[in-house]
Amino acid sequence: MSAVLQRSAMSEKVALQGAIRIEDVVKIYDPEGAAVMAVDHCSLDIPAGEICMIVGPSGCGKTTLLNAIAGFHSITSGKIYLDDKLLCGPGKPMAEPGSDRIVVFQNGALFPWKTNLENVAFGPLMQGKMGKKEIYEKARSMMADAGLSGTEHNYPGEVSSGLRRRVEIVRALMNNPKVLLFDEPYRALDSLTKSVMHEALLEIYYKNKVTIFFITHDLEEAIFLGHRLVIMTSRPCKPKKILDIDIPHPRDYSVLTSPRFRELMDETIEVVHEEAKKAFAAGEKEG
Amino acid sequence: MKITGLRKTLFSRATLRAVIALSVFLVLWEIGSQSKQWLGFTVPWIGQVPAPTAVLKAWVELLSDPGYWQSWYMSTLRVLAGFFAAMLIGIPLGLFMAVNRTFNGLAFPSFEILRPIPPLAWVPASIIFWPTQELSIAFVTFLGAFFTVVINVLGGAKSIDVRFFQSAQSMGSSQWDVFRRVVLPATLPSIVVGSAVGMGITWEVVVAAEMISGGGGGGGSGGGLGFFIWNSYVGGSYEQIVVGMISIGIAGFACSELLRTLGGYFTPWLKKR
Amino acid sequence: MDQLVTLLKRAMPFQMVPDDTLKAIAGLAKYESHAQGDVIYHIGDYADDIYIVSSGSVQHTLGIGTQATHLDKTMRSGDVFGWAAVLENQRSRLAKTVCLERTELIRINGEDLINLFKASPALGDVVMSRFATMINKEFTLPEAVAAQVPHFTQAQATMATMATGLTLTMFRVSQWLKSPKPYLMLIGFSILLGIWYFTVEVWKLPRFEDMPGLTVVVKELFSKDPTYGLSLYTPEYYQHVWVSLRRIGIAFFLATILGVPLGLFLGWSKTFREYVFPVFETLRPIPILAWVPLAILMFSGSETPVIYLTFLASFFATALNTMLGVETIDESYSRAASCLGASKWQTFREVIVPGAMPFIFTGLQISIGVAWFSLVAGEMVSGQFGLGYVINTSYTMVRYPTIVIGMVTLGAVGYTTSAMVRMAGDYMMQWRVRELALGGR
Amino acid sequence: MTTDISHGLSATSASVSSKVNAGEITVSNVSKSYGAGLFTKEVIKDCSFTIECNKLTVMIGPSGCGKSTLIRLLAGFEKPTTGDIKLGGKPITGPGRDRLVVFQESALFPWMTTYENIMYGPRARGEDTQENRDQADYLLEKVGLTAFRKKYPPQLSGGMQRRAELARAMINNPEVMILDEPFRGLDCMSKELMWEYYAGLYEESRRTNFFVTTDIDEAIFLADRLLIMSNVPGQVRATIEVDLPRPRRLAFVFDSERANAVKMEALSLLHEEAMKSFTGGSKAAADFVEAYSRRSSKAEAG
Repeated sequence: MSAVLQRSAMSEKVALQGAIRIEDVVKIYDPEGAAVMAVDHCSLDIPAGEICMIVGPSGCGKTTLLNAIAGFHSITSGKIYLDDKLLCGPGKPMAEPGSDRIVVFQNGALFPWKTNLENVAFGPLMQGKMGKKEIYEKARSMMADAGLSGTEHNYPGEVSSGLRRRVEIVRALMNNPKVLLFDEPYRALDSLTKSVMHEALLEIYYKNKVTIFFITHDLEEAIFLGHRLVIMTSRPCKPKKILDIDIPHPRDYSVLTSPRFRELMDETIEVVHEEAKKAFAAGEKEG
Repeated sequence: MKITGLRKTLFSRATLRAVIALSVFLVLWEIGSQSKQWLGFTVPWIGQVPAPTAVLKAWVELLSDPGYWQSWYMSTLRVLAGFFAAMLIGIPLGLFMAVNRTFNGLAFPSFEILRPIPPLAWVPASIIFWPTQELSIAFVTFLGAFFTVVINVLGGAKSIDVRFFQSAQSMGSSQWDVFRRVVLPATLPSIVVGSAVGMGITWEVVVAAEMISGGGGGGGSGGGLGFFIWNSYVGGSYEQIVVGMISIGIAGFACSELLRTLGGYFTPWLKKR
Repeated sequence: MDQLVTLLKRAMPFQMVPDDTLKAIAGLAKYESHAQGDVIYHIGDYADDIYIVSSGSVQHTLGIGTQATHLDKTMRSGDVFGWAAVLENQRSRLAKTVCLERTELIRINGEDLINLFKASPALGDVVMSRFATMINKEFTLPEAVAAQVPHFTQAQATMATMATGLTLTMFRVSQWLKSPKPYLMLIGFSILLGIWYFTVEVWKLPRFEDMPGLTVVVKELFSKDPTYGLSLYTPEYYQHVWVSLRRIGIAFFLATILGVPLGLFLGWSKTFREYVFPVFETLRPIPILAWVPLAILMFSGSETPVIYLTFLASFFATALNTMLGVETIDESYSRAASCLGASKWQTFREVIVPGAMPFIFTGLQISIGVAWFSLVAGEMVSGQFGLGYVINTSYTMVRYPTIVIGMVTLGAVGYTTSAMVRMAGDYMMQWRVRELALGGR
Repeated sequence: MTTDISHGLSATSASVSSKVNAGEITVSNVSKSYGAGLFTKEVIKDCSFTIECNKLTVMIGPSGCGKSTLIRLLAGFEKPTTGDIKLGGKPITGPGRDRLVVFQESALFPWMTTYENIMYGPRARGEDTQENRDQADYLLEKVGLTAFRKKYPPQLSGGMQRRAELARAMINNPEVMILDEPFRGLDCMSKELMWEYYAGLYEESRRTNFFVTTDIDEAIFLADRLLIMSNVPGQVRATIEVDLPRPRRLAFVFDSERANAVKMEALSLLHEEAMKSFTGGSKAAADFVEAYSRRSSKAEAG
């Protein structure tokens, strides 16, 4: 019981943190002298505790933006802040990767050579801030909370892909991150599993209010999950339309057929398709 | 665009580092070999190896020696003979094993029993069996490449996606058509890989076989590069050993590269975008 | 009423239910209070209602008499129990439930609840799925509890798994025996040996008649007093095998402890690779056998050159494959590690090394193969003992049958060592074995 | 549940009595199991339905419910354990060009150019005629790949590969086209564009099409008839006639009340099935959900 209390107290504290400010970011790739602009003067403010959905055609440069925030890629110009702390900007083109911003990857990046429990415990073990026993206890209880009891000693390759995604999210939450960065995590799942995963994600979110930066090209997923929807232009990428989703949380899947949901779909589908067609015509490769 | 690309690779950091590393390697080698004269004591191991400068000198002298080129010619001939025999027998055998289940059940276990025996262990038996030295070397060379080629072809043909067969069937293909236009091209990449690896082994085997059997019937300078090395050792011209080693390295590398280029030409769909 | 609604909302399965439905559920609910020690139900009672704890606490006991065990979790305010009431095939209570203090409960008839949800299947599914998760959580928790329920005894469970494992193996064996494979294999072997026997010893074909025959070889191999001095009964035979094995062992060990780290660093550090790899690549195309004279020059004696040659062959294969292994590790693994706060060194230890493991073991398999290859060559050229030496001296001393004995032994020993490497790999990569077992059923 | 099946059957008998349609597939009481003895796994059990002539029938169900097995049976790559499948009244004995399968993910031959891939069928039958070559050119243009005719499949984007595959199937003029999640793995936006594209191709030819998917929106957008599969062992749980007007356009379809109603109906059925496979990991939970669904289906029947 006390563990639960502690966690909720912690999540409240965390909820005040995790605002991301992207200012005028430009990213130009230079493969063999041919400059390709991936991100074009992109500015975006994400308040703490918001689920911000980034929608755009594949290969438009959304992932570049995510990688810049996570600290995997440098940016050419502009600034990115996390709670007034400069992540990257002039003189510091690349952010340091850290456990305050954790990425959930497109194909999943659970270490296949570690059991689910070892995966979940990985972050704190590496950071060495807690005792080993304490870490494993916490890992067990967090897994139980997410309905993952009984799979602790399985390897990720042994459980279903839906379960794997849940383990990965729990692994991220173990570190009390301020921001979760999702890179199309449900892309490879079939649509039915996906809908179950969406609800599971929301359930976890209601318990741990972290800022979520979520990349997708599934409009339905975007409207169902997000507080706010940012539609990106086809390459180079910058916000084309930003839309508040005024469907109240908590949501469940009956939202999918509600009139307001359909209105929002109608409002955005044209904009999204315009960009998709541009990318489609250009024959962009996916991923 | 192309020229700037070339210039970029030529002057890139990686090339620079490679040049530095190789230079350092050569200098260390030189110092190690000359340690007796320069440092007053012999560095263990490397101290016994002829210095690069001496090797270069010996090589320049050899370039005008027809015997040296004869060795090249002999070895290349044996490699090609063994290699083509292996391809000629190995590819159909591998394909047949992949296609025909009965034959696979019949032949594969026997094949797997013979495979772990190193090709060189066949040398004496081969010398006893074949009437000429030349044939026995060619046979061992053939064995070296044969097992690799068969295993690669078989593996390649077995891993063809079943959907390819199914869609070919549902478009009304005959058996022969499926074999010719699906199995064969789908196996081609593994044939290329198998032959490149097989080529490498062939060179290894040729050198060893030439050393063990003491050169071809001609003896002396007619014995191929392996014999050239052995002869140099027996004759005490140690610089020539290293020249021989480098020559074989170049020959093996060139053959494998040639095969890869050829293979790339036959499998255009594997090229990057 | 509103109080009931608030209470229901706290219970996990109903958290997402809209208020008007909650009101309907509240309409079905009955409110009751119990004193400390009251028994709500016994094991085996008919299950009709599910319960939500309003205040106080209750405890479940599984098993009867000395076998009785308390469930770890004490149910408190907001917890739901008695879910057997909403199951169709499990309508009797599995546990005895007792109030630990003065307790207030809400009870809802399971049947009514189901009927209510049937009216709105969409909502019903959500609630039911939450129920399912909850049951999952509570009833997979304590192993001690599982041990009490007759069906799930730990020992029995293990037995059951073992039994299925055994039957599965038996099943596979019987399937294999039913298939034409084993018979074809035998026919294949007979053909191979038949050709050998007939061509050499019966028909005495030209060229073939010089070869050692099948019966001669077999007789020699099993003879207590071998004509040519080498059989399973002579100590020399085992001495040769031992010498070869020892050389392989030393060379393979050295190649592994030097080759694996080198390969790991080559793959991991770009700078290191750019400096070292060109030298590596320049030396690699030179066939190992071409090193023989130089090796004899460099190392005195006859033992070291042979080991050196064997080592060199293994080393290149191991290092190269390890490097390839590191290069093929998906970038997102090391990215995930850095996200989770792992330092560079920790990433190397926890991600790079295990990630490259499958390739390392492929490399080691190749490495042991080429080690035998060059060992034989080395032993044939120089060396005093060993299987390669046997083959070569048998030839020069015209003891032909022992050539074949040497070859067969080489094949068998070579196969065994590579099988051992494979088994070591399986042992170290349990995750892979289990994954593959799952996929390749 | 029984009512749903009989609904499907009554449709069958009605059309059978009038005439046997050339492109109609009837599946009656088909079961398929793999393995033997103790390890038998029944994937499809007593499954009956009809694929009506000149209609686009879409089958939807949770992953692993035996849809792909059913396709292998329809195509004739495998034989059912019991029951029979007939095309135009004749039993299906093996693969044939009257039923063409378009696979999930692309099964284009990577060693052939786009054009060679499209021409594979005619060439395999020795019909490399001018007429067929013209047809190939026409189809290339129709799917917008004229500029890519000499490219190899790995050089095409995912969407282009799927379009090439559609063209490769269509040049053979099959009586029935069978599509096994052909747009799986495409990103959502390319996928939606492919729906419009494919619907257009279908509306032009009006062949008998059988389309299998896990995507509810895809199913409703495309279907004339919607078959909903149950979890393993697979059976048709319900049939829904999707009477939306054609030609269909994305914005229009998703605006319509009728589409929304169909979606709601299908969703509630599917969610239940998905839940079953989702919670399949735990015995208790699986029992639980199964019990629940048994109750609700009983309620529907009664």
